[in-house]
Amino acid sequence: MPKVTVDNDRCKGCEMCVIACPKEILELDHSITNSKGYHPAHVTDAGKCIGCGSCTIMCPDCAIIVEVERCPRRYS
Amino acid sequence: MTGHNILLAGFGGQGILFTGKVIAYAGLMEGMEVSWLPSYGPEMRGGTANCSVCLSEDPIGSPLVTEPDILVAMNLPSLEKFEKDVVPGGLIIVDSSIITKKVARDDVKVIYLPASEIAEKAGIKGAANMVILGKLFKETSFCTPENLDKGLQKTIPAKKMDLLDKNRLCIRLGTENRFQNPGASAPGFIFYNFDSTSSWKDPSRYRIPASAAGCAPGSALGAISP
Amino acid sequence: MSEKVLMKGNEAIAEAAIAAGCRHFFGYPITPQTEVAAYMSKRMPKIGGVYLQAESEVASINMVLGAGAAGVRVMTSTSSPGISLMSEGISYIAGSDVPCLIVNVERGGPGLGGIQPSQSDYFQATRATGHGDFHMLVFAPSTVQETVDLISDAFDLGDKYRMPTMILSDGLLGQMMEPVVLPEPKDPTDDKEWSVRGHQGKRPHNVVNSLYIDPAVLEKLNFERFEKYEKIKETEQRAQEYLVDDADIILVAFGASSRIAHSAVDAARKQGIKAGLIRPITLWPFPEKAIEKHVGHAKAFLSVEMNMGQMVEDVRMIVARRKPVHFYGRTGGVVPTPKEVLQQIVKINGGEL
Amino acid sequence: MAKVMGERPKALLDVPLHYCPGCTHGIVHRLVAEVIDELGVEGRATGVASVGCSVFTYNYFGCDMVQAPHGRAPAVATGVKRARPDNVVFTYQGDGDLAAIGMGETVHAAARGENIVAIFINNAIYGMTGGQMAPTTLPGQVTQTTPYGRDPATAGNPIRVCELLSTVKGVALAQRVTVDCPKNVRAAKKAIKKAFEYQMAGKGYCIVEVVSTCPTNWGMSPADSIQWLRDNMLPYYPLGVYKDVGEEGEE
Repeated sequence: MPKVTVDNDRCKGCEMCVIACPKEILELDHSITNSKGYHPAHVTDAGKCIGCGSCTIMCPDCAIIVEVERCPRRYS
Repeated sequence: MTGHNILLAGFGGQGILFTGKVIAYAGLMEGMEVSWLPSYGPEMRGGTANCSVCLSEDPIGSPLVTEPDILVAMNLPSLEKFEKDVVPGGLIIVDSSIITKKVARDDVKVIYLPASEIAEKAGIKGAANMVILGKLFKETSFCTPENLDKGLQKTIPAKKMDLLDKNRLCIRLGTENRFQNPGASAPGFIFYNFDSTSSWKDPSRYRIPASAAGCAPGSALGAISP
Repeated sequence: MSEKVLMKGNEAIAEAAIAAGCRHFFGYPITPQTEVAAYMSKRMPKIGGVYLQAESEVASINMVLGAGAAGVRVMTSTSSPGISLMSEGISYIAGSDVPCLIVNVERGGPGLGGIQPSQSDYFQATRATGHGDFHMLVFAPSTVQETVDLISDAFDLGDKYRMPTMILSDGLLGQMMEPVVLPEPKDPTDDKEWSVRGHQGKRPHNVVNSLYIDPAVLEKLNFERFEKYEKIKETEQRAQEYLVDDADIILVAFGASSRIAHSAVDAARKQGIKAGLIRPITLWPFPEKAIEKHVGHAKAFLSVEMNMGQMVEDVRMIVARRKPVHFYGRTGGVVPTPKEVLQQIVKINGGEL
Repeated sequence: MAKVMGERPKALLDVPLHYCPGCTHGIVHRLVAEVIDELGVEGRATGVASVGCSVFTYNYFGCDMVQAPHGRAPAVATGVKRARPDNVVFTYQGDGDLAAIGMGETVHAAARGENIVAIFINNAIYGMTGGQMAPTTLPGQVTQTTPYGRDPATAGNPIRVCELLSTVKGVALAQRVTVDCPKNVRAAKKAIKKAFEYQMAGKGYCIVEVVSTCPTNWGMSPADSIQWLRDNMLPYYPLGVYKDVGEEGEE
């Protein structure tokens, strides 16, 4: 199962990953406010993640990494 | 040897700056302090060209000659503009083929030399500047003949070295006394009544090197100036 | 030692820079300095150097910034209006501590002004070449030979202090020919460890920059730069004194006008007037010490300039009302004559001024 | 876990970016850094930062950096490249820097075929100074200095930089990309990589124009900005390759 890790300190809560996620399993975690005052993104249903990497590709702050068994072909 | 403040003036294409450079280089060869300063800017392309040359035993102050002891005038506007600036007792050399007007002052020595015609008759049109240089050299002995020739060689660009002998010839023509009228009226006033029919125009009489004699009339020696 | 040759001031500037190891020239044509660029365009390709005619003075000074930041000896040359255009880049260069050589072959101003010799960029060179607190080392040669000699020093000192240096010449010195002996070629070391040239994975990245958002940081850097300037003021002042030890009237003049002042001093001496000349060779730092040394015995000072009175302010600052400081200048491209200057000396001597 | 996606490229220093949330500068920074990593040129790369939001790029890229005066990055890059021809030199410029104050330097660096890469961020607005009209601001677009919308009759028309530069001999690559979705981000990276490769092959001036967003000064959320970009920017600034000299180079 792919694993999505958000760096809560670097995330600015811009939601670029949220709109990019084809499975719509990312949203801002309003229970957390980071040191810069942002609510970082988090995965709502890890089981649905297909490991496509869209979230990390669209992240302007290098705040998301996605670990997968095998890299999707599209991600070069 | 004393120094000279020389002003050469005329119009573009007459080799004014080139002549000044030869004088400056000859002075350098002579071991003098020298400076050469051209007029620059649009006037170079329009009408007048002039240059200041200082030769001195001492370091040169202002390189801009405002009170020349030698004025070379190669066109009328230059003569009219600078005649009054020449120091009393100074020398004015006028190219009388181009300037028919006479110098009004009587406290300077004036040489009327039909330099353009001399050069043209010798088949080296446009080398009036070198004829005048020969005269200036003859009158002032500002350097040795050897150093004058060295100055000439230093100044002619390598690409135009084939014109060296023609320039030498014109300088020599300028030094010839026969081109001046010894019976000039005013004291220190030398006037040459140039007679276009006189036999001097035969170049062979002046041991002109073959290279020069063979050169077609109108060959642009004046274009030597860099 | 090489042969004495007759060289135009502008061409000598170029050849001297090459001898000093400069292989990068960026410029834009403007009278009366164009011969520098023309000479460089001829020579650089033959010695593996870079000559580039930029699209403007604005571009050329920024190319200088780039090449200087990359650690090479680099220069540009222009004339007065061009320096105005370059002033932005010069400020950035100073703020980034990048050494380079800027040559100003001055012409008359303001505006498009004229093309004849002038010294009206003294303030611009020594006070306010661009925005912000900074200085350049400014050298004012008075002969073609001295121009050649100072260019080598300007490059060396620019590298030593990591700052822009300027040769303040003018149309007269640029256009005139005088005998020069060119210096032996130098091969400066290419080892500026602060420069950008690719870190090769061996060090953290270098940043050549003049932006400091934090006022405290910027202030500290400016303080440090001015400490350096103070050191330079102490060690790099240069002036030539001529007949000043017994002089009653001391002329102060730099560059082309110093030559005229020199002639005027000689003429005054012939009349029995004890005149002398202090010739600043560095305009920044201004040779305060040379002036101060003679305030005691001089009866009056006369600043001779080709402008409406710029350096005279520095002279007055040092003399500080202890002695009268007079000014004589011509402007707009008119070069004063020794006779005019002599008249001033005579008037001062006779108490008329 | 065999593969990790989204790890910070080595050429992008591990410092927080100062950009506003959702600003696409961050994406482009990462792409440039990834290309530098993939080509293995960080050790011989020099970047030139411009003036505007991207001025601080010198804090982010791991290669040597110079910060240029406003608009002068192409001239500064020219100086660096001529002094160190073996260096891989790129500028990173916004639209105000490149297309307004620096248009002269840009066109002439291009015409010289200067071997540099320009990464050009077009977001139709001045960001750093708080949202004024840029040379690329669209007709009718409201900015701080076009409060009634840009009226071309008085404020002029937006400049299409890639189209303009495509006519200039000396340009090896002029390509417009965007980073609104993962697919386009991948395409953008490909273009940037090609530009760097062209420089290394000595082909000439390369510009990659990235149609970008400015959520803060557009006054929209990052998500809405992306949609606005698609609806308004891309019709005026069509994506595509405007010039590519290809393998053979220019005739």
